[in-house]
Amino acid sequence: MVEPVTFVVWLIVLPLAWAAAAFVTGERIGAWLGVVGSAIQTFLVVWMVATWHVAVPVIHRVGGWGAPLGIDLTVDGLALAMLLLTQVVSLPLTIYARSYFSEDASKSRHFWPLAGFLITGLNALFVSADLFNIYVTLEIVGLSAVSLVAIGGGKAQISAALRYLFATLIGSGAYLLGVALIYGAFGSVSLATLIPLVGSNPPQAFALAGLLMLFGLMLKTALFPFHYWLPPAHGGAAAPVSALLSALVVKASFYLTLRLWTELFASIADDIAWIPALLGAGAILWGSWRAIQAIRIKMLIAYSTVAQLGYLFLVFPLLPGQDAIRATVMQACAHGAAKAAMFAAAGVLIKATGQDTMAGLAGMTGRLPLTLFAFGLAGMTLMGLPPSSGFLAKWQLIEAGMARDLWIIPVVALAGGLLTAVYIFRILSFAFLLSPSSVKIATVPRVQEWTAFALAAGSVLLGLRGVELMALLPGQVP
Amino acid sequence: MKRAIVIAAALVFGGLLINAIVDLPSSPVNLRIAVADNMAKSGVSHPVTAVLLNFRGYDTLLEIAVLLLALIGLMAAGPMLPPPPNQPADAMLQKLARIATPPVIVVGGYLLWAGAFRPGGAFQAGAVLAAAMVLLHLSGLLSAWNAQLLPLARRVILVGGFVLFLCVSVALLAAGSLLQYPPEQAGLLILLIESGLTLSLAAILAGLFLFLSRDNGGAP
Amino acid sequence: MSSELLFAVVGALIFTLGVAGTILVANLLRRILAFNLMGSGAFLVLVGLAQRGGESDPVPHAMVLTGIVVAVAATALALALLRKQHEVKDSEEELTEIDDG
Amino acid sequence: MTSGELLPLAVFFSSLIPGVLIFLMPESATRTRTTLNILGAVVKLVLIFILLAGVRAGDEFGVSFAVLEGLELAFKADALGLLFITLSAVLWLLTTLYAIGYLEHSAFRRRFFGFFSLCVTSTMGIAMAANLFTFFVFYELLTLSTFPLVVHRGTQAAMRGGRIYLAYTLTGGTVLLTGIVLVQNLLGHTDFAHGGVLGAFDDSRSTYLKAIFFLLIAGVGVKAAIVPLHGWLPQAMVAPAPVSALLHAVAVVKAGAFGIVRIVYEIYGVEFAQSLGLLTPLAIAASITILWGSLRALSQDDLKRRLAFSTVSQVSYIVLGVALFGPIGTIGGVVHLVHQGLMKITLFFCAGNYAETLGIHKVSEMDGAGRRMPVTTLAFSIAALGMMGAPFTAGAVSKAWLSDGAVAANMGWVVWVLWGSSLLNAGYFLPILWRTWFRCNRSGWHAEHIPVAGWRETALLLLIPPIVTATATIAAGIYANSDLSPLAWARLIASREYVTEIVR
Repeated sequence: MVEPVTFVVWLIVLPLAWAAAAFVTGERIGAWLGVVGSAIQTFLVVWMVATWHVAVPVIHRVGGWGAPLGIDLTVDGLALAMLLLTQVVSLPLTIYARSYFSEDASKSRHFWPLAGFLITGLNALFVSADLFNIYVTLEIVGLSAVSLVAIGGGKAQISAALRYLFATLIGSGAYLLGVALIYGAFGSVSLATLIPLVGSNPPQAFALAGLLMLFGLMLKTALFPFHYWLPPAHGGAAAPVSALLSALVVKASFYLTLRLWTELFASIADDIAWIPALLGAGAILWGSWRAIQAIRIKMLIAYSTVAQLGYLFLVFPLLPGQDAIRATVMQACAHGAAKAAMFAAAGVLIKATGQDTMAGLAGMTGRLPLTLFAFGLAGMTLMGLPPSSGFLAKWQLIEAGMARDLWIIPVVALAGGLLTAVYIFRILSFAFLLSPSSVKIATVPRVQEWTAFALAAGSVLLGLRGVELMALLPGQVP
Repeated sequence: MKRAIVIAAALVFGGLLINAIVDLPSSPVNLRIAVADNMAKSGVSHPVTAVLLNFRGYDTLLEIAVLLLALIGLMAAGPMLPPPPNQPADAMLQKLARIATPPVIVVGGYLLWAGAFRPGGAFQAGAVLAAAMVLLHLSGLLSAWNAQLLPLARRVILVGGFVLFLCVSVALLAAGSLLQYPPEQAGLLILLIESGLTLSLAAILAGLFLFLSRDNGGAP
Repeated sequence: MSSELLFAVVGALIFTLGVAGTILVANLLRRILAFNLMGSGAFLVLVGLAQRGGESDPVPHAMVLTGIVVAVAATALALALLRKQHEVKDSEEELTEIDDG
Repeated sequence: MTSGELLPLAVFFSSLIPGVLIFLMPESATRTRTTLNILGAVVKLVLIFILLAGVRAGDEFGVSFAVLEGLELAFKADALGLLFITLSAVLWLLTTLYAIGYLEHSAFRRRFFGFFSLCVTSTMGIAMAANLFTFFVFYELLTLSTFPLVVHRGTQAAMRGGRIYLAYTLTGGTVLLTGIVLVQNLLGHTDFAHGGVLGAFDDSRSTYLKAIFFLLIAGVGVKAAIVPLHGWLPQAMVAPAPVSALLHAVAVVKAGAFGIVRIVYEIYGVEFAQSLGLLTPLAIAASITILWGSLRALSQDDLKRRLAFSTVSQVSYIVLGVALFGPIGTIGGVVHLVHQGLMKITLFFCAGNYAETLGIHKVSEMDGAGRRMPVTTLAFSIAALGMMGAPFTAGAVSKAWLSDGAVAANMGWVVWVLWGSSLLNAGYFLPILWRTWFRCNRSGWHAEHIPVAGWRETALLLLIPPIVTATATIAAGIYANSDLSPLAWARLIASREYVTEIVR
């Protein structure tokens, strides 16, 4: 059988290659390179998932040195799930973006290289087993995301990008100091080396490092109340960019939080587990509340991201239980696909109506049924209504909470579902209103409608077949 | 009020930090030994270069990517305002720049070559060359670059070093894993990579300045 | 306190200074400088801690070199965005306005 | 896959596939759309008759898919489910015909018929669900697929109705989900089984089990419109007549009532529910709903609102029957599931005809409508009399079995509730009949027009469905004791839910 680990390297090298090539060749060829590259990556990762059978992580020693001298890449079920999500979501988005930017060369010229670097950073981050290397990948993700927001250089984009950049820089600064302290304490930054070294009573610097790194990552994940930078960035960027950012970028820093929390910092995590859960609950309530009040479509979706990220942190008191990890991975994938679909659909609606307001949606169920259907399906996933993947996530979260008699977690999850319904149906009701037939709408290429729909349908179909994804993660329901 | 709180918090944090640093035990792992043991196989004689280009070469690969994408991001932020009328540069300054440039290039070359056995290497070399370009620009001898219409050659130079590095790392995948140098060719390959990087880094670092310059280099 | 820890401690102080700066300084250019201060502090801690016990460990030196380049990249991007923002004539109230979206 | 697994899926897809295809077709493809609809409905009926024969013979039909580790999407076609399926399938065919006539030349027909098919598909899922999880999946899908129908008119009023509908049903869904997860947490599964699955627990858990019961019933009670959870039903009147017919007779309220039947009989088991003392409160809630709905109906001048409150009252007959311990009450309740459907859909068809043809929306405008539209009014009268429980109608059968069941369960007071309700029904139906037949219209019909070519009365497609259902109402009454009647099937169900022999 082909060793899947070598594919992992390709998942990092390929996007680097097409990013560089796209920079040289320019937008037209660059777009094709991006689409084809993503297609190949998707194929590879699906192959990896299909041939995934080992329970123990597979390690690729870069340079052949091996940790702690060299850098290791580690692929386990969790990383594989995130890799799958990244490729599967970014492929339709590249197709979407190719059409979306087609008439605007000045934007797409820089979109493709930056997108390539972003995907590289994500893939590299998911598999890196070296704290300092993770810092570099974090910077790739952060800086490329900021640059993508700034594309085009409108007023709103630039200010949003600057604010986003400051947030992500504080985050990486804190993380970096944490790495420095850990190196000072143990003399290594390789996770595999560190984890056994962390004894029952690690030095004070270790706890401090843990707090610094986790804070930095939560800031990058825009966990309430550190979410202040997210709505302008995600709500202000071009639709394909917003989709990439909301679906994938925030998940990367969350993935790291989860990984470090359960592996490296397990010894100090239990005492403070209620903090992220509390912030998560706050995120759900505050984000939903702001989404309910929003006037602009994309701002509503952005605040919905703030709220949905809250669910990811609700499980922390249940960690390191495998059922909790399954729940949060399902939520990450559900939200990833659904939110990408929603921003893509919003992009179509905004292009068609020429305005980013809900009032402009009147009558769109008749004019753009496919896009509205996509929006509805994505909304279904976000509300956690069956038979969507969002529902499976909610179901697993509730079960995990009950298994430990932490009733508050199911209660918050259920309440959050209802709040989500309020703002989703608020948009949909606007679309069902009758519009004066005089209103003219611009024609949008069908491919954009269909890619949005494909993502939304995927987020629902995953709900009918969650078994395969969950099979990647170890452990069965107790 | 806010000020007071922040300062107080900072003091507390600093105190904790220093306290944590002071009572650090000696670290259980000591990579110094590991590095020393593998220097022979690394292909260079300077430990830092060995770590940068060989043991942790993967970091360096990604780091160039960061530099490159920062440059692209800078270009993506859109065209700057039309330039103010070029004021003629001081003739004295121009003469000085003309004289200074050749030796600076030599220094760059030396730094690149020295990297193998003492502090130095592609970054230092690239930085020096970039400095020379900035100097030429400031003295009006080198016009600024326009992010919107960038000639193919310049684009190739910007990414060339990185692409070369990437190709070498991938080619070495045949040996089993990414960037796995065969010890005998290691020195040669590293020199190759560093030479490529020197040019690209010089271009990128200079670009970070030249793209932002108000003098738009004769663009329409 | 052993003399070799001096660098690390100074680094800690610089980092703290940078953090305070990022929060307190309103002027964005100064804030960017504060970020650099944070970074330098962290690098100093890394190097300082590395050379406890006599001769120094090359690995953190290499990391710091990498880190510096990353910091340069980030700073360049930040300055470019700041320049651009000044050019499109918008300022803080623009930020808050987006916020209320 | 065996035929036992294939058949339920086929029933399911016979409406799902047309639904999806309709969405893919252009708005203009009217004829293809119609053909698809009818074809799907007919195929579904054929499949169902095969199932009926099989189930009567005692065959098992079921299929399941794993969604997660230990969580299955499971379907089964049993006697109880088939009763609901048959009802929905037959009425779907009639409603589709009616809607084709009703919506001729109106906008968004693709959207309407598409969601219409999805709605029926969800109903099939609810009827064939083999565990609470599957039931919930389709229960929520039904909510989602009916929303676009409720707001179909796209007016602000429609939106308000839609919002209220969602507020009630989604909140109810959340409560239901909570109960379901508790059951899952207790048992590790939520499968339906004759005689219930919770019976195993001893008294120590009884309060906990009572709490779960409350959650489950409150959850489904919203769609069953049990007072005080009925607020959405009158508001949903903003929908077009075919939708109202669907909501009231076929899909939504029936899904709620059906859910209550499943929960009482196949999760708790009626004996166990009785031993927990859960049935009497349920009976009281049902009785209150019956009387309150009828009382409110009296004072409504808007015809559809009056019918809506009548639905609130009538659906709780089913709940009441379930709450009466003993097979006779069960039969009364279960058979009313069908009978109420037949009668109520007739009434809504007729209401739609009055509105479409004469522009009548209020009871006070109905003077002399009987002369103008004799056939429609005849159908209306038959259904109305049935609702009152007049002899030779389906309603009479239901009420007879219910009151006997009440006596058998020695809950004498229920008989009085039934009588009171019949009086109230007469109170709000007889005036309508009086106006339509015996008073003559002076002002003339302000908005008289015939939607499409038909008789002088109204369009043919609007006329046939009510005639069929009205006839069925009488047939179900007169031939109640034949082997093919709904009653016979209800007895079959009861005989499988109870160990004891049915005597009457």
